[in-house]
Amino acid sequence: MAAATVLLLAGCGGEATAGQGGSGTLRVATSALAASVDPMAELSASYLRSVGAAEGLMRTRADGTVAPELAEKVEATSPTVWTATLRPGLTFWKGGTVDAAAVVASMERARTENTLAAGLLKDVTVAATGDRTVTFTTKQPSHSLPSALSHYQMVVHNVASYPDGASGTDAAVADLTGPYRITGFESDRRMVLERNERWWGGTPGVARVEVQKVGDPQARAQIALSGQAEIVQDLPTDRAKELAAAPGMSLVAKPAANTVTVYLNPASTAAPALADPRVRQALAWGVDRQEVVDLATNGLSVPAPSWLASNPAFPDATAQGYVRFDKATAERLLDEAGWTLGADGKRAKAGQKLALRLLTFGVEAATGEVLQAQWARLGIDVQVRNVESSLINQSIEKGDWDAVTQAWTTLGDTAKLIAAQIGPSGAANHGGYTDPRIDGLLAQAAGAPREDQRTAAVYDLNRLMVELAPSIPVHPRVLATGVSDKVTGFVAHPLQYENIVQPTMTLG
Amino acid sequence: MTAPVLSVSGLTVAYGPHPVLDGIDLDLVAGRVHVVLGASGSGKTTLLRALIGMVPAPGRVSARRLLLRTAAGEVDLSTPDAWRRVRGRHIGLIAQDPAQALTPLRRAASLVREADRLAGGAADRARVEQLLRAAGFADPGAVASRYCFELSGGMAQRLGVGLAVAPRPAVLLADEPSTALDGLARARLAATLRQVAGDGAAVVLVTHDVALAAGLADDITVLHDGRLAEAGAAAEVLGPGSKWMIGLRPAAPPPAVRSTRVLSTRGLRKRYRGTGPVLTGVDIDVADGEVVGIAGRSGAGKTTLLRCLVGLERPDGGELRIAGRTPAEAGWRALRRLVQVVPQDPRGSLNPWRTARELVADPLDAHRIGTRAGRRARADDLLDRVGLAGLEHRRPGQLSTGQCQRVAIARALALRPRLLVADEPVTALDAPLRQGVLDLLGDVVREHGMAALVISHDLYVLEALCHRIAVLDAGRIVEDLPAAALRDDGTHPLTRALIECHPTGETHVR
Amino acid sequence: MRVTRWGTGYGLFAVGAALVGLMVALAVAAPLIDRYDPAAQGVGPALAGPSVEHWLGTDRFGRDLAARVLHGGRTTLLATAAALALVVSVGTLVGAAVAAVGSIVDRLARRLFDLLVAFPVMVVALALVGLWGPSLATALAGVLIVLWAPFARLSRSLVRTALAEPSAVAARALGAGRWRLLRYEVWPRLRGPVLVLAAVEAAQLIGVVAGLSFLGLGAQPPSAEWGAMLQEGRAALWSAPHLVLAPGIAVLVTVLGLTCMAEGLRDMLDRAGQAVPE
Amino acid sequence: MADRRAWTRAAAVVARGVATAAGLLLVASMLVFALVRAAPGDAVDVEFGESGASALLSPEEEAAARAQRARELGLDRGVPEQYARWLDRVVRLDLGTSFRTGRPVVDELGDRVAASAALGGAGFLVALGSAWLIASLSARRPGGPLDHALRLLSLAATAVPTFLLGSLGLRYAADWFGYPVAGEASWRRLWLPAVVLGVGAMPVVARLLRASLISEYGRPYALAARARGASPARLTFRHVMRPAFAPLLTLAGLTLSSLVAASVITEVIFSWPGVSEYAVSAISAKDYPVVQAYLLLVVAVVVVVNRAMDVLQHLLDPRVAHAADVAA
Repeated sequence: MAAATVLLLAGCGGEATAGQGGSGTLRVATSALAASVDPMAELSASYLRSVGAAEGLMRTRADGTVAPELAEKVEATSPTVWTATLRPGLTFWKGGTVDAAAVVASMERARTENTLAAGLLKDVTVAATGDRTVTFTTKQPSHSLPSALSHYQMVVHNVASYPDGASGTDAAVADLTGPYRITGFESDRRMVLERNERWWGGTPGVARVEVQKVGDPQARAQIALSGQAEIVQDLPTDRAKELAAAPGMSLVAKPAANTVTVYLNPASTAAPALADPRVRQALAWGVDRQEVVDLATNGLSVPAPSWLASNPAFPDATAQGYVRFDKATAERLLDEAGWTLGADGKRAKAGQKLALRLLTFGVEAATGEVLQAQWARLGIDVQVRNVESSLINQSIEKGDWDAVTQAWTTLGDTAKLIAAQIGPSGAANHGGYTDPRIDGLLAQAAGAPREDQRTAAVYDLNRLMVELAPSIPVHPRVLATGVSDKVTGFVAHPLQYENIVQPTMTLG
Repeated sequence: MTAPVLSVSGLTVAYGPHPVLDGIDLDLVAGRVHVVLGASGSGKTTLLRALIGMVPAPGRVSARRLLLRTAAGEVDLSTPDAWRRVRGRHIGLIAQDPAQALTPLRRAASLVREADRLAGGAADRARVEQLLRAAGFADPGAVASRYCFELSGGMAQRLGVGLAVAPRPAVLLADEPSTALDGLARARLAATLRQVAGDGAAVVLVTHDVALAAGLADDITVLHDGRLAEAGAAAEVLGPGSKWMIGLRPAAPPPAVRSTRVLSTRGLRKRYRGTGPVLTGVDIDVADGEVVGIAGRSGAGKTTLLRCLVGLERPDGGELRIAGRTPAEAGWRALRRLVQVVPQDPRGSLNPWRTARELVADPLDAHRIGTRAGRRARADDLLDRVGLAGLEHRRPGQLSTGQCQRVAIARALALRPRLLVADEPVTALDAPLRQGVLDLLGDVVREHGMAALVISHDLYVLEALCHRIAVLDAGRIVEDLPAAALRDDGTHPLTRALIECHPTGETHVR
Repeated sequence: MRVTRWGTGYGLFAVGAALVGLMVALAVAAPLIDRYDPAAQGVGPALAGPSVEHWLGTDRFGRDLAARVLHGGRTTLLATAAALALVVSVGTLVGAAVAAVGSIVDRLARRLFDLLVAFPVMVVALALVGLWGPSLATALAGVLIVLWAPFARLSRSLVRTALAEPSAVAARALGAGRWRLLRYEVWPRLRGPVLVLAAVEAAQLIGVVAGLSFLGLGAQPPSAEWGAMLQEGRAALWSAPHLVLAPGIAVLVTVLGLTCMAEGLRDMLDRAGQAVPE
Repeated sequence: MADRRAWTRAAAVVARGVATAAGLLLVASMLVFALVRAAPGDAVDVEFGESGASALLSPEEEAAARAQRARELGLDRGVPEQYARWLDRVVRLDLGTSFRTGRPVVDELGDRVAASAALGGAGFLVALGSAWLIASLSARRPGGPLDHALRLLSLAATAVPTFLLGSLGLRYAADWFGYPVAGEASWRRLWLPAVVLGVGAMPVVARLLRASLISEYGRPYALAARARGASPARLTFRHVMRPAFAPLLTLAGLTLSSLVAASVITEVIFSWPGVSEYAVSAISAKDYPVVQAYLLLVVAVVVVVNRAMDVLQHLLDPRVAHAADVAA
């Protein structure tokens, strides 16, 4: 469950309308579940969205673009004001009207209760200007507000139902808008939902949803194989063949909108070679991404030549960066940097071996193993250790690291996300890389008046990341979901939490 | 003579290729006590197990005839089922150690009830009480609800005998009942057995104790190596001139006592936590060259006294001097060179991983006396002296119990101590071996002119070795007389009781 | 004839020793036997079954499983042996010291030993590994915190009974000093039972380390360690069972060997009338 | 009368036991706290790592947010102070609230403890039942072919790792009987992990029981009982069984510990909603209150069960108490 570094999701598409309201129970096995029915509790909102309980004003489509959800439309009414118009006749589960005031109250509570929401609403004033209109006023012109509104943490909840001190584990407290309403809740273990007959999109596809947390990936695979659940989320990729061949279900694999990336430390004392951009580039060229994908993800993922490549909204990013496996270039760059091949097949410079320590976490262990073997073929000695995420964070904090794998989300407020990667003091700029071109491009990506200008700036930044090589993109993570043949209408989505309960799904 | 209750002929038992019992014929007659005599290993115990149909697993039993005559008719005992029907009801057993032979976690009444029910009795409350009374418990209520493990030795014996006797079996077997009992208890058992025979049962007593046999037996069968060595009426087998009888040794020669005291205690006291006092003030003196015996029943404090004398236990009070010096003055390490012990359990007291030579040289090594080669030579000399020449490379496991005791004696002599303390030196040995070890002890003491303190519950042993005998009771010396004068001049009740249990003119089996 | 033996202890011990010896010999000789680098990927097709080129098949990265099992044995057995040597020596010494000191120290120590002995090794290891990050070293450290206690408890009680044995009492009465008692009376009575316990605990150690690795909390990939290999293989239990079977059988044979050794020794000690540790 | 003595002795044992147990628990709690707090990283790190808020916040904002969260969780104080506060609450049976769910740990653990206890109890029964069967069959003819065969079976059961047995069992049970791979604790789901647990704990119990039975059958009292005409069944159940079972109780601690250890793996494999499974996830989330409560719970269970076994042994075999009285 600690799998995704950044989790983003959105609910059902604005135009999507559910089917004819079939019957039956949809059984779902997930790797993690909400600990609280309060979407403002830490880490709760994403899980609530994923099971079709919570919705926001906007959502993210499978192609990476954003679309209105509870809002009918969201439009820029002045350079610093966005106006959202709510759908008519929206109600919470318990019958309360979702009007502009309710939305504002939800936003304000989010801002005070949740760090993430506070970050998203920073410098944004929310006001109700009519029954169904809400305005978002920003200090500077902001183009990313719709994307911020599509963030899972921006789900709309009935503030009145969540008084201070209310138990977050009481199903009766929950009051949201989603197509499925929570009727049974056991924190982090089990959830039962029933169809919300008053849902604005029509009658949701199934009558009842039972979500069970199954922590062990192999047990989830077993559940999928034995048909004990209709939707099984987060299946282990190393059982892909078996799962794909299993009767009665299909394995739906989708590259996720986050790129598994090897971050490199130019200031490492143990691996001083990393200070040289040529060495970093050589490492990047020396990765046979297709082989990594085949071996480490059983072919379920795709190569990511650049960091942005896993964001479906930027399709051209797949043509940027390390688009091929180029061992010759890698060797040339290493030779140029002075790390020459010795008789023992290892590269060294001035008597010092070219060696580095690579820390991996969780499912990335396999990727690390393949990288180790591939870089060994270049004559680089890589020591891989699969550790816990907090150990990785700690090593980075102490500066005692050479290379680590992480997978940050690429979908969302792209300018901000990319700034975290390469901007000054970006949260993912572990190596503290700087370049005179960065600031200007970041400002343009966030604030250029025209969308094509902003897009171009993002592409430029992505290209700059290839050149600077602060990190090596490898492949997106895989969202492997087991879907029973009884289920129709399942749409694979690059966001993990869109891959579970969708209102369009019906049981056949 | 009436027809025998149990007829056995051609009884053969084998565990491996060699029979343990070979062609035994036995006729048990009602009203008579039949003693089976034999040294250990002669097959006594196997015979007993065969007579109750409980030869353990790999053993094979065959017999020309195994016939039990009951009031209801003859029973052929050639099948396990037949045995199961007569066991307990028609044939009863008194086990060797009564305390061990009662199911520890059952209450006395419960066992009595069960025995009665198995014998076809009513097994009600009144019956249980009656049986307990018959077993010799004046107050059945006091014993009925107690767990068997809580019973004292005497009570356990009474209950065990009572359980066996209650169904009035036609045949009552008793297995070495004297081994675990002191003299008084043994006498009581003898009386019970006599009475049971008088009531019309055929009693079989298996023992190696000729003294007990002589006092009880109507008929005697002597086993040797699994065969019948001799059988007949008691008077014939144990009559005058019988090869099974030996005379007592003459009392030890007068001492070459010197005036110096090697050991002297005054008011020695000792108690253990949670128990009553064990030693309440022991005064005892041993002069150089003198052999002193300490007699007493089990529990009198003999062993504790010994442990105090050799520094294994620190007395709570009183004075202890060895060669005139207290341990505090001289230190035990020095005093131990003067006092050496021949322990009670020869096999257990020898380290099983070491050879006889190493064991004998041990005290020399510990006190670093002489060269290594010298110590080995001395050890070989000592082994030669105790009759173990050529066995110096054997370990205790490869020596017989008698040989182990000889090693222990040789070891005690290694340091040429001034005082030898022997703790029940022959109790662990079978009767035939005892005399040899006693002779050896007597000889070495005289030869070296050393003093000795011999502790035993067996008056015969003390009389054979000692110049002087002290009687220990309840932690103090109650009598202290020259050995020759004890029987005539001993006045303390315990002394008298001891003498009664060890009548003169009695015998030991060689 | 108190407690009968299950067959001859010696035979069982010999079989166990042979099995363990075989595994150790294979691990020691690994560099001579293997034909591939255990870490080299793509030396064969991925997930191939056993063949002439790859005796035990290959894993998902096309690494030679035979080489990995052999080298895994080095890691597993060496780590186990080192850990065991540590707990045996520390535990035995502490136990003996406590028994020698006696009185209140002894009574308190006994309580502590009893508690630690009953404390689940797995839980301590789990906590340590979970909090400090998974690695073979952490897992072993967790095991070591608890595992010395059985030895301390055993040696404490053995030393005490040994000193109360008639032969030890006799030796003291004869004037034997502390060291002679330890050397001749205590040590022979200590070594057998300690060896039995060591074999039992070695088996447990391997099981726990493999179990932790199985949960992904022990040795981490890509190290060739049996437990880690088992975890990797678990996913392919049906599609490529040889992945689990190779290290699984290695663990099974080693544990079986150690257990047989312990059982055999137990029988032999039992026959010699010595205390047998549980 | 004897009964009352036994109860009095047992009460004395309980009193002594409670005192030592309390002392042990205090020491253990310090160790637990030290162990947990000495580890790198904390719950705030884990939370921020998961939520990804850092991508949206400036470093200063993130630091402030982290400090705020640490304050909420009480992690900003010194470790000794945290310990004192924690201990103060623990003695009032308040184990704190989970960092992750915000629920009281006592509630969180509540029904999980029941699920774990059910699994452990069932596993213990399986172990005891199969051990009794194996031991009594073996002891019937020690050294016989059946004895050897059963011993081999025991050895094999010792050598097969729990996880292998569990994984195989789960797979086939799911395929053949539609065994629910995951779900709530229920009788339908209990039997399989119980068997896996039981099989693992069986060999040790069986060996001890067998030796104990053989030894008791060979004792003079058993012989005497047979000589009085007791049938084999009567001999076993009325004479031998109680003394034979008594030494088994001292083994209970070890059995318990192997059960707890095995249950960590078993609960994970079978997705059994017990404390071990919960602890595994809490540990990786650095959910201190839960981890501490779990470790303390295990210590307490170990201490209490062992003490209880002492008492039970005093009742089942009053000789123990007797011996203790004499020795004291």
